[in-house]
Amino acid sequence: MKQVQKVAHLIRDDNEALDVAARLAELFAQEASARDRDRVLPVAEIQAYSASGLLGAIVPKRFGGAAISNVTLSRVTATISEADSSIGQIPQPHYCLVDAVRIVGTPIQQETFFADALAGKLFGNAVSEVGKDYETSTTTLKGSVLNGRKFYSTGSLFADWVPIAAKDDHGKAVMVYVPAEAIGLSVLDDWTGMGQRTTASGSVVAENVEVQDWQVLARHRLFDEPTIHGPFAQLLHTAIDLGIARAAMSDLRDWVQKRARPWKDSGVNQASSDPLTTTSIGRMVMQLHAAEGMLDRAGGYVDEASANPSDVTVGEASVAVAEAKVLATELALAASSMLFELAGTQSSLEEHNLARHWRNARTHTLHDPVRWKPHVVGSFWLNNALPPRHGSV
Amino acid sequence: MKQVQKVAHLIRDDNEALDVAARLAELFAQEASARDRDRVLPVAEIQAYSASGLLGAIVPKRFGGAAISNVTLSRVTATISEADSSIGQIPQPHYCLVDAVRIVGTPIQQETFFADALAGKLFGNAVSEVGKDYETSTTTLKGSVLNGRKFYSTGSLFADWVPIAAKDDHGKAVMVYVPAEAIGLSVLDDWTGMGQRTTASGSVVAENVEVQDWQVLARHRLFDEPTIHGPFAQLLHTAIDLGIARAAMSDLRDWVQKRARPWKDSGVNQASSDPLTTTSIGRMVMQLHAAEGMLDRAGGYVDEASANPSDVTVGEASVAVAEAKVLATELALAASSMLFELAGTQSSLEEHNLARHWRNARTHTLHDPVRWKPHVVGSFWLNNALPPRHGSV
Amino acid sequence: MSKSENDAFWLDKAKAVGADLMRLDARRHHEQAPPTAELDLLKSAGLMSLAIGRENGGAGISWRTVNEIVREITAADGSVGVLLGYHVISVVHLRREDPTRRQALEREITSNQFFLAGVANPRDDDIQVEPLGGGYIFNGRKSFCTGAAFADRLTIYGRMAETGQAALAYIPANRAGITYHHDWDNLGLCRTESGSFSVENVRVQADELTIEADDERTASIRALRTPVNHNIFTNCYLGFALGAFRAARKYVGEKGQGWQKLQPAAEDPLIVTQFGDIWVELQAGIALAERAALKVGVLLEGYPNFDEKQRGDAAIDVATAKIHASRAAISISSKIFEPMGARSTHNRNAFDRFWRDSRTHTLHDPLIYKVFEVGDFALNQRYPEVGPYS
Amino acid sequence: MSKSENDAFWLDKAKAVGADLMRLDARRHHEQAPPTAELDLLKSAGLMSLAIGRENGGAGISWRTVNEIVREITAADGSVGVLLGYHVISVVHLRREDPTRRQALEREITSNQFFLAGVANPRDDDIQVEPLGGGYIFNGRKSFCTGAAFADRLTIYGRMAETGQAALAYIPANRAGITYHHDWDNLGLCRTESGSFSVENVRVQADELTIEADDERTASIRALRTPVNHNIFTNCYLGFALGAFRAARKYVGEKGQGWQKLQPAAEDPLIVTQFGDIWVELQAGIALAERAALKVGVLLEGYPNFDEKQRGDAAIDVATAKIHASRAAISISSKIFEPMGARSTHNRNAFDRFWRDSRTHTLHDPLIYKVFEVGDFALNQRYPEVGPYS
Repeated sequence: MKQVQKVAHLIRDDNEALDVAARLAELFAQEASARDRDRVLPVAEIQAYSASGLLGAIVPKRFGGAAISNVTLSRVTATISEADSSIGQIPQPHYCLVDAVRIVGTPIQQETFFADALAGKLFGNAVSEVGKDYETSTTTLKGSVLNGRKFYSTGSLFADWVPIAAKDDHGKAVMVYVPAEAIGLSVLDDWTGMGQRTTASGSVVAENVEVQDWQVLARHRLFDEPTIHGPFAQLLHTAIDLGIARAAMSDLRDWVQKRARPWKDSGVNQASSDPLTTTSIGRMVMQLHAAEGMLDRAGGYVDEASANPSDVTVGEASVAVAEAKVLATELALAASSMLFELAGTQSSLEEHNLARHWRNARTHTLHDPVRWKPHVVGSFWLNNALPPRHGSV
Repeated sequence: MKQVQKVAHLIRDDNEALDVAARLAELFAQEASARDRDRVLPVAEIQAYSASGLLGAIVPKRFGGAAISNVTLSRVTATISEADSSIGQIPQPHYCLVDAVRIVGTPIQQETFFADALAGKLFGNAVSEVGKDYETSTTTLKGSVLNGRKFYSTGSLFADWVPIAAKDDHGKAVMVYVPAEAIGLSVLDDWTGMGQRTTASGSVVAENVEVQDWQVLARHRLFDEPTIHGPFAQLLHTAIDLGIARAAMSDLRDWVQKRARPWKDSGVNQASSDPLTTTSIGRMVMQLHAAEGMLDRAGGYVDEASANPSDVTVGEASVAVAEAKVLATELALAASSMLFELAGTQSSLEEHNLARHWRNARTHTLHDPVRWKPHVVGSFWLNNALPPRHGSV
Repeated sequence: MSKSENDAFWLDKAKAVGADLMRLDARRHHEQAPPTAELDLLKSAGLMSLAIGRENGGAGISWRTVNEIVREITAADGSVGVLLGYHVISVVHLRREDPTRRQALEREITSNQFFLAGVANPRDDDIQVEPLGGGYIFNGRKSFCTGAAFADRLTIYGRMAETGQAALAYIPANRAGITYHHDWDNLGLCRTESGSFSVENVRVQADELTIEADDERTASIRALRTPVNHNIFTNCYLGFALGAFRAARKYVGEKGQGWQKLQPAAEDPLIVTQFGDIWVELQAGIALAERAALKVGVLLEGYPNFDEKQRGDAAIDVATAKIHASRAAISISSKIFEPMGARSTHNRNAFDRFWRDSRTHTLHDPLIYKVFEVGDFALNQRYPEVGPYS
Repeated sequence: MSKSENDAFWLDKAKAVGADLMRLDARRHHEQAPPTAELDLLKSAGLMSLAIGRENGGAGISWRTVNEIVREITAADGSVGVLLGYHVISVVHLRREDPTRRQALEREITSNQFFLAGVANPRDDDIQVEPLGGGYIFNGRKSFCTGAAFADRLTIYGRMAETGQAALAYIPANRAGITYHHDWDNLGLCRTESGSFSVENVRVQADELTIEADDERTASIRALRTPVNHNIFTNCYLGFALGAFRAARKYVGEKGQGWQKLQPAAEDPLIVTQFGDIWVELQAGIALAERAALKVGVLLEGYPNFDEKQRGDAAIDVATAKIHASRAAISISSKIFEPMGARSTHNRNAFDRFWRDSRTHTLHDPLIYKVFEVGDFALNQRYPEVGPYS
């Protein structure tokens, strides 16, 4: 079994998690723009995140964790994402795959992985394959040997554990938790998306990686049975979008207060007093507060489904998360574009790098298509139809 | 002093208020469409409302009331308004002018009016004048004699007390609580708005009405000092809009499930399975849940400002209510119009009277102009500017 | 694009009729009484022969100006504009007749200023036609018969009981056996009497009937239907929006209230920008509708010879304009209240008529499937198939 | 409206240039290198004399087709289209010169296919002109000098130090004393080099200088400015949107993924309706822009004789189109990603260029004040006053 070497602070409860996130956010915000511009990976920042104990804060209490609620975890994610949305996204797979251990992990998996999470170890992920879906995936676990090639593997470059989705000898979906230093495992720094540039979402290649039985998690059970795995993942994505929206609006406030020039016909001597400007801003502020409320509401449903999983509670959680996701998506896109309109011509200078909010929003909100989410919401409200169970709702 | 003759049930707490409202709503919904169509005033319904004890539920505990929260009162109002938005609006001035007694009433006013509210007596209102504003108002209290003409006096036709806004001998704004049977007071059934048709929002005429000192409330203090009078009134208006939106969506659900025909090109055999329909509905459901969250949020701010009134808490409450109002307004208008698009051609037959939701929404949302609300919200967020203090925010 | 003198002359004439219509009491819009006085105004201005060529005594104006006139009349009076629109549609579809008969009918319309109503709801199919003697006999019932109750001539669409062929009768509206049920009771277009009627053993002479053959002319007439009809509908929707806009402009100028101490209302910056947004939405609709009318005009000039590309391009332009106009009409007719304020809801103003009319007619066929149709062209470069709604 | 043969010829030619531009690597859009190869493509097709009459060797096409060509080139390459647009603007404003000199300059442009850049940001006012000998001397610095770094001829706007009159020099771009700072580093239009330049003791001959007099021609030229410039800008915005739409259509057809098992992506009903909505928004912009171009064309033909009503109507139509096009460009260039999906964000595609270009140029002047301007016309029937942005 792997030796635990890292040491992290132990977070005791939800309030502490929020405080820690706020402190980290202050730190992460400072160089976020520069990291994005120069595509510098946030190495020290992820170390700080790891040391803060946030990676272990969802571990169940009987394993020594704080078992913070999903409402809290989504707020933590939004706070971090406001400071640097790439850093907000890096631990998203971590939380999903640590929570998966809670749901379907074996006793030995729970003991090992929870201890590692509490120690500040990061779990990455390797699921997507170019041009393939779940059924056509070519990543296989034959006996004890794993082979495959994944891309968009957010966080894996920093990870201590790289959970890799594969099919086993029986054709069942499994998740193989591979240590980063395993022989045959390569993690490539080849992510070149136009936004979320420093998420280290590169490729993962497994060539004849030797695996032991205890490393194999019964992934199929996460979807065969009603579990929060899908809505949980989407909840955190929603929080990231909300964080991006907040970041854009925070820059908007700074610019309008300090830099924007009043328009010659406005009859006011400060851009921030122009009612046509404040009206546009006010509309976005309402959307922001609505989206925040919807994120909390969705977190509450996920908490309920986590405590009492059933077809109905999990379905309701998926629907509530889908609702929040659509609002957060639209707000993030609108705020990051409107920012320029109110901040004025100078805001388009590359030196200010304000476009990163739009690039981040546009890239991250495509993670799964929003276009079918209103259908899922409408079908549930109208026909009581439960949504399909997979990672995208 | 006036004799209390009515007897009403005594509501004990917030939960009971919500239960009572739900029961009343079921009753009120049955003939709502017919009352609107034939412009039949809801006489029996207002009697039932009065007997239920809801009129006294906001009375402070030391006067024997349940002092239900503003969150609860706004939910009660939304529930009643969903059933019949005219009935939802009729007691809106009642709550405002009973709460005004709590804020600036004299001991004798508090004792008398709270007892009456608990007994199920209804307070109307008479504030607006045609083509006049606060400064040009011609309603005067000279010595003990009141004269003036008001319109849009919602609820006064049913009222036991008609509070009338006037200027006293010193030019100060006062509210004179006149008994409905007072000599010289006429309440006219002349309201002909295109929506909210059965709110009995007619004219009130006072001709040499004799008044005693104790009936005169120091209205100016409601705005000179920081009080929740403005945001409280707007909170209830918001709840009415939300109720209208819910009513429209409830009819939408019925129609799409039971009556709408699938479109020939849809490839489905039930309109309710058409993804283009469910997608449109889903978008509105999200807005509904967001608006509900925003109403609760606003109610929370009003509760806080009510407990700890100050420039800041009252300003924050005004802003939060303005945010909720804009979302509820837009949803009520969108839902009541989209209803037809998804329900199909038959829905436009007058016999179904589905247009009442749009007429109600369009009429009620004009009560105070929404167009400056985003400015109020934006100015506060951007410049920390507190909103002006009056009944419209 | 500049207009010919003749087109300008007719447009001015129509605007004068519109001004006369506006002078009538707004409250009549909610009444169910037939718009006899209004139709008389149109007839005495000669508007029944708008879509007829000069050679047959008609206005001889471009299809684009015909549409503009429908829009103007609709802006003045929604029900009357829609009636004129349907009349124009009936006139255009007389192209189904052979040239000699078409000429005779057009001259008859011109000289008598006949008002036509057509009865052909493609989703119903419930009038049976049987031969009797040298003529035919019609039996059945129809709904949504806009204007039929006060038309001079009716086009009735039926189906031959034996062969299943479509058969169109063009007959006087007072022919024995026709009963109007006066059951139109919808939220908008109150005075169009778009209710149902029934025909009981109605006799139609052989020379009053056209049986659709499987020939080029029938195919061309079918291909014309949606572009022509929806182009007119689009201009009705824009007429509702234009009427709403003008009513709001007038009201705000005369009675509007600015926020707080901002006076006059017309200088409240948020009222001004609300009007700016309404203007952009309205003008985009008009620009699209005019562009579509030019393309439909090409089809009408070419009839019966136009190709699939011409028809497809026209159909897409018409559908694009109809989508925008539907949304604009519903949105503008509701938005106007916001700058006007609470007092504008008094029933004496009847300002809800624009929304009621828009909301009623835009239900003709589902908007989202028009978006789908246009999207299928935009993405897959497929023209819509010729059908009753496409 | 049908096009003349000559207009159609030039449009086809421009589309061929557009196709050539599209064959270049998309990633070049993010580079700061000058678009030399691209401008050469335009020059060898003769596009530098688009807006010049046939009598002076130019294309002699309508103003509407000039605009359509700017739109097409912008759809193919945002920076290049904007450069062409500014060039056209500079050419149009040569109308300030007396007829003989204008003819000579236009012929020079035609025969040499000179690329012009104009330097006149109305919010700056920082180039001073002083007489020296028989000529003049220019000193100062300007920002937002789109294309100046690789122009053949420059129009430099300065102010006479003594009289305060505006003075325009039209000179070769390599005149001694002109320094380009190559400091354009903005989020979009990367290859337009819209940075700053300075002039240090630049000598201008008397016959190279036009001093604005207080006469009718100057007033007319000033009145033309916003309608002409904003009409071109509008078509640049529509070009960004059109480019985005076309790129998305191609990508979805080739690589799109439908939801769940829906394949191909182009049959996913929600993808199809997304394209339908994009199409309606785009076409409304195009229809408004073309309508505006017809009105501006009237001004250009009438120059210097047009009246306030003609100018006002043109200005309002242009502003209306610009508002819609600004919103459409920003919205469409962002929406296209949704049907394309996550993988489309790979930097190799550079699909963000349409949004970057839109977002950058639409900041030229604040949109909401255009809405105010249009609203002031819609509500109060006031035409915008002639000014640098209106």
